[in-house]
Amino acid sequence: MSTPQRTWRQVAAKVRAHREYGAGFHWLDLEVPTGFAAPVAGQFVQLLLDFPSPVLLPRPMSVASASRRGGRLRIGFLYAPVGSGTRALAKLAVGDTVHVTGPLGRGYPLAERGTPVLVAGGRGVAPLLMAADVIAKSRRRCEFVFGARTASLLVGHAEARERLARNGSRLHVATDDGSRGFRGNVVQLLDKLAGKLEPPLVIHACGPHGMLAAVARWAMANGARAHLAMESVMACGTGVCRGCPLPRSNEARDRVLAEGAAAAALKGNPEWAMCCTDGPVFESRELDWERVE
Amino acid sequence: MSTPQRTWRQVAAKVRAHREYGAGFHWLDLEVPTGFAAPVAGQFVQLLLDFPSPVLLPRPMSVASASRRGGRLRIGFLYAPVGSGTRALAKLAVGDTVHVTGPLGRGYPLAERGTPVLVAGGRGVAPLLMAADVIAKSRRRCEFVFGARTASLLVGHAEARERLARNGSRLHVATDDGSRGFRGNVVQLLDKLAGKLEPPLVIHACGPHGMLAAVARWAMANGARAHLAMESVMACGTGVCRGCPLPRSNEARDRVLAEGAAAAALKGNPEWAMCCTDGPVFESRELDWERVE
Amino acid sequence: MSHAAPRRKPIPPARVDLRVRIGTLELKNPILTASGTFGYGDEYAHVVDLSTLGGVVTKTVTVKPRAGNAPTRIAETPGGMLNSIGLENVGLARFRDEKLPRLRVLKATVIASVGGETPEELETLLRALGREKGVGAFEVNFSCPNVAAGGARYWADPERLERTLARLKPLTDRPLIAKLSPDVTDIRETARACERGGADALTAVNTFVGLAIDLDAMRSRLGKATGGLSGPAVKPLALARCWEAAHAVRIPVLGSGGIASGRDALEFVAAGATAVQVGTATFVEPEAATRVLEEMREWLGAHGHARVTELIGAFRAEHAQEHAPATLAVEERS
Amino acid sequence: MSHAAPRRKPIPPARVDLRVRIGTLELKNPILTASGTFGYGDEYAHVVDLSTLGGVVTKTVTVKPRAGNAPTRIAETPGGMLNSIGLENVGLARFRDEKLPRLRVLKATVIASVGGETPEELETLLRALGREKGVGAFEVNFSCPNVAAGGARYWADPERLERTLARLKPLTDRPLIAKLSPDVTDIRETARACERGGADALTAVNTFVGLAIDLDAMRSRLGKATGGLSGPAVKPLALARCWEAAHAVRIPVLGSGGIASGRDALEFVAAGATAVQVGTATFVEPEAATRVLEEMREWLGAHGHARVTELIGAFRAEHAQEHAPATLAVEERS
Ligand SMILES: Cc1cc2nc3c(=O)[nH]c(=O)nc-3n(C[C@H](O)[C@H](O)[C@H](O)COP(=O)(O)OP(=O)(O)OC[C@H]3O[C@@H](n4cnc5c(N)ncnc54)[C@H](O)[C@@H]3O)c2cc1C
Ligand SMILES: Cc1cc2nc3c(=O)[nH]c(=O)nc-3n(C[C@H](O)[C@H](O)[C@H](O)COP(=O)(O)OP(=O)(O)OC[C@H]3O[C@@H](n4cnc5c(N)ncnc54)[C@H](O)[C@@H]3O)c2cc1C
Ligand SMILES: Cc1cc2nc3c(=O)[nH]c(=O)nc-3n(C[C@H](O)[C@H](O)[C@H](O)COP(=O)(O)O)c2cc1C
Ligand SMILES: Cc1cc2nc3c(=O)[nH]c(=O)nc-3n(C[C@H](O)[C@H](O)[C@H](O)COP(=O)(O)O)c2cc1C
Ligand code: FES
Ligand code: FES
Repeated sequence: MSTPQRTWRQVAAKVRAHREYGAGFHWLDLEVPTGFAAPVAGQFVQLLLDFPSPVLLPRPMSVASASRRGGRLRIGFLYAPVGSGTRALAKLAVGDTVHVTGPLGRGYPLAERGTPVLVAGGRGVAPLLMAADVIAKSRRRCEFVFGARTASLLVGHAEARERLARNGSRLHVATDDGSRGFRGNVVQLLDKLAGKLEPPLVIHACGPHGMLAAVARWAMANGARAHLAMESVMACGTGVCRGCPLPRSNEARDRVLAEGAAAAALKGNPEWAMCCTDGPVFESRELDWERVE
Repeated sequence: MSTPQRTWRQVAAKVRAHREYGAGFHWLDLEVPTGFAAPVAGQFVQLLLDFPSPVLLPRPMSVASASRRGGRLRIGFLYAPVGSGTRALAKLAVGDTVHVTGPLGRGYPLAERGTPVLVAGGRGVAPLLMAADVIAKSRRRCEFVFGARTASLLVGHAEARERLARNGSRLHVATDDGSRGFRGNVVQLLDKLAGKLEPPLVIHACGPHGMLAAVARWAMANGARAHLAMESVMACGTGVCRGCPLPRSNEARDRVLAEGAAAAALKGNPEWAMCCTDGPVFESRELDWERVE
Repeated sequence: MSHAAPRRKPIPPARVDLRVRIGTLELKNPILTASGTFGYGDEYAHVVDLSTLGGVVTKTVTVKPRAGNAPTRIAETPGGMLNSIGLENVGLARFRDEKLPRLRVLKATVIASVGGETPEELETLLRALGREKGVGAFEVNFSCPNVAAGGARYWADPERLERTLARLKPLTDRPLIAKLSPDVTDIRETARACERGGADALTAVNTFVGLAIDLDAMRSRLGKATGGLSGPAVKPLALARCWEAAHAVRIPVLGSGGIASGRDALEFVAAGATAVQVGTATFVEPEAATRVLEEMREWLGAHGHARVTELIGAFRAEHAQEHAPATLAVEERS
Repeated sequence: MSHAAPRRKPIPPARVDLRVRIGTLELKNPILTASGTFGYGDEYAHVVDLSTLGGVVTKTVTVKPRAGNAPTRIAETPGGMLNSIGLENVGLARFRDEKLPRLRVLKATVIASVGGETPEELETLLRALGREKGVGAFEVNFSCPNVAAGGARYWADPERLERTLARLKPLTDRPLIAKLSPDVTDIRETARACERGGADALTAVNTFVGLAIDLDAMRSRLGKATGGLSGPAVKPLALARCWEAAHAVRIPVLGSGGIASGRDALEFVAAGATAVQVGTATFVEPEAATRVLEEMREWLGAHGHARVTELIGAFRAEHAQEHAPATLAVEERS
């Protein structure tokens, strides 16, 4: 995985665009000052409302786009207002200030050799929109598998299609109720597509943990590599609070124990990986999917 | 004093106007639904931001205007963003919701016989702008004494002048530094004016407690009645928390003790008056000005 | 990310049975107003129909009227508020002669809160009020943080609690509820002492001792140095104490501390509370108790609970600790 | 409405002397990072120059590495957060061999936090680290609410504290700081016990035990039932405990709990703290400790204090109580 560590900073960013994105989602564009490192797809930031804020902690949010306009870095987010923090976020107006700590964590290893297959479930599409962009820019193709319960929840569907069209990548849609595309879940669709794709497959996925576990199991059973973007409740986002554990697989645990000090930048905990610094993107073999909640 | 008790309610109001008012002050106009009783000058409301709010308790605010437009009641407030609550208030946009509990407390007894003299210090002008309105509507005249440290802090000066002009009332200005009007404080100016006014004088005042104490003492020494709008940190605003005590004068204490049950709607505390229900407007003889903080 | 409990069939909220029992007293529902935050009940009668609430816990009364502490009495802090009222109240005589008759007219289930600096004062109160018409139960305030004498620390002694309750018990035929302070090393000890002494129920908890300093004036933001913290900020702390107390005794527990929604109330019920009290939330929203009640009813209906009593103590701390050996035998492995 | 203290002539903030003394250790200034909220210090070295802080209190280490508790470990609550980390740490050996050398390079004043389930474990730790280069002092964590054994309740016993400290004292020539739990009936007792046992300073306080329930799943919002509450919500409570502890002992006290600004820090100093620790605020703002330090310096300069030590304990609770007779003799008067 790409490991741009210890380059994060906290900066004051300005809201440059903020709009409804369908199905209750919002798109937020922030302009960050110079000195903020360019994020990699799969990395996240901690978003903190300006004082006085109704919530205490910053909220982790995947970067969904990163672009430069006139020398200034803009980063985009796709989010759903689900609780106090994101609902307060939804009130931001263009010109308002937000504090951004990032880029944080390890992103997708998009350069890994093989056929890239991006698998998105619901709002998990956010980092994969950015991944698709990066792949397009490097003039490679990818397969983009996008699933949701029903057609109206395929948020960012149009955006994905547009970004993918640029380089001949393909969008494959699955809905549980069959209201668009394949009737079934993304793993069933993946299973159907896989035979037609050139191995080895390198899957980059984001979505609910249940879906990611299924993708991980499929990958391990089918000899593919899979990189899964995980979530956890977080406090610091930077590795110090030890608040965001994910269960390591036995294999990973034994490796950490064997490597000792060298593993995971001196913080290696053989039992638990930290979502924020060991992840949020993990290869399927790193985690114990039985114990992922 | 006018005692419109137990008519208060909590309602959801809409922001209809919100603008800068000079010297860092803001003017806020809210439209309240029917069922909300018309406030009397000197009464206040508790303003509560919609969820999620960065502060817990509502903030007490004097009503600075009340008018009907197309059957709907609009109430106006003049406030300074001094802390988290009022700074959050300052972010309200037209159309936003604010929760209003009121009208609360006892207002100025504007009908009391005598020559009405309104004395405003700084942002204390808010309820007196409304009082001037009411007096104007009843086709009576008043003297309006308005003081501040310096001319630029005479917030609402133009508004006061305009409202007063309607019925031949007069505006008298005092600034500590002499940058406008009389050089000195409002009590000195009051003292200078008093001789020219027809007794008995009935003073209605609002401003810093130090100023109000001086006005009260002047009134007691000069045989005038004075009604002073006081402040206190508050929680409930409705008399139940017992959180907003002001020290009663010996005279008032003895009266409460003698009247017992009948005094102050069964809640009479001989030692302390509650700002929210016994006030916020108190006649000068009700309080012990030595102990007012 | 959480494993949902098995789904039940929703039932109409209006059909949810909310009745609970505190000793011999049956409450219409588990939502009460907390002492000191709802006056003597009548102040809010024009906005809240008191007869629809589970009960109204009146402001703590003492034998003699108290004027309360000097200003300032209130200071807001993040997510909460400090108060230093100092038990301002009208005193026993006026409470009995003026307040109680009004509450009877309003058809409120009255829980009279009484406070004393000594066991003797409490005896005087119970002797005077113990068989008074219109009092459903007594809450004994063993936990006021804002008085110089007879406050939370004085009553933090389990033996004193036990002895005092044993003396009060014969003085009334109504349930006795002991209101506990959270500021103790182990609330299970004070809780059990009250049970032994004969309390019919406990209230957990009163406010937490706190301090806020005005730096510029270099004095407390309150008139007295410290005050009692209440509101959403203390909810996690109050809930932990309520849970511990409820598991230490067999008598019912009433939860108090930061309750502002139906979910908050149900968290306390799940932790073991039979009823709950809404305090500071009423300052924010006068009709808070009514809303909390309706939200509770809705949630129970939507989750298919026919009776609120099904949920009392439903929270069990069976957590997936088996995956988390506290000490990793790293040396032995590597 | 408050009476301002007499005005002094402002002095340039850069000239304010911020040095304070904890036993034999002199700190550049009173601002430290709190244990468990700043890792082992090096994680933030690219944004905070550790050498400018008063000190870095490292994550509590235990004899053996600990993997910590199962998820979920964090739950935000109004104005605060619950954590149930469970003392995840790299263990004594790696702390000494890998972490300490890095901190020496970064020129941080290191206060090593140590924790144990028994007095013996603490002895092992102090024997191994007691004379280690690069450790300025030790903070003994007698107050972790999140471990099954050797947590806050185990250490709430004054006698155990005294005996344990007396055994640890000879094992090091560095100051020993005892970190206390707020969850006790009377913190003055645990504070005095530590002083008697030989502690050179106290830290008041660690987190407060709290609980948050996920109703839908009917389980704790944390992996373990309860967690420790920190953040602005607890500041008034922590400040009250710090004030009480500071007035009960002669040794210096370090304040901790909800500190997020220079004013917050100075409130603790005024209450009697010689230094303070910034914890949860760092999660909100990585450079919080630096900002708190600068704000403290500015305030002291603006208020004409040449030395921060002038302000230690400046808050006195002399309040205008004389106007507020607690009990009004109404009967006698009327
Ligand atoms: C690495 C990472 C990347 C993320 N990227 C995105 C994104 O691109 N778009 C997006 O909409 N959301 C994203 N999230 C989730 C987002 O952080 C949460 O929705 C947000 O924190 C909820 O805050 P709140 O105050 O609105 O809700 P709260 O009131 O705090 O909680 C509402 C619900 O969200 C759950 N929740 C709270 N915090 C988290 C969390 N950190 N992770 C998962 N669930 C949580 C709660 O358990 C609760 O069920 C991401 C989370 C992580 C860890
Ligand atoms: C009856 C009444 C009428 C009022 N009318 C007006 C008005 O018309 N316009 C206006 O601008 N303000 C008015 N106030 C004052 C206003 O309520 C406070 O400015 C406000 O509560 C401060 O809230 P905050 O969160 O912004 O500040 P905080 O952060 O809470 O405090 C900032 C400063 O204000 C002080 N303060 C806090 N609450 C009060 C209070 N209730 N009274 C006095 N000082 C307080 C604090 O001690 C502190 O010094 C009135 C107050 C009362 C009691
Ligand atoms: C202003 C105020 C006054 C209070 N007075 C009393 C009282 O007289 N007797 C009592 O037992 N509790 C009193 N309490 C405590 C409340 O009844 C309640 O237990 C506590 O505030 C916690 O609940 P809350 O967070 O819902 O307010 C008072 C609380 C407040 C805020
Ligand atoms: C995530 C987290 C981990 C903590 N770990 C420790 C610890 O290992 N040892 C310790 O003594 N205190 C620990 N604490 C307590 C803090 O050091 C501090 O005393 C407490 O959080 C109160 O301060 P705050 O409100 O500024 O965070 C921890 C606190 C948090 C929030
Ligand atoms: S969120 Fe703090 S370690 Fe991951
Ligand atoms: S603010 Fe509650 S009694 Fe006045």
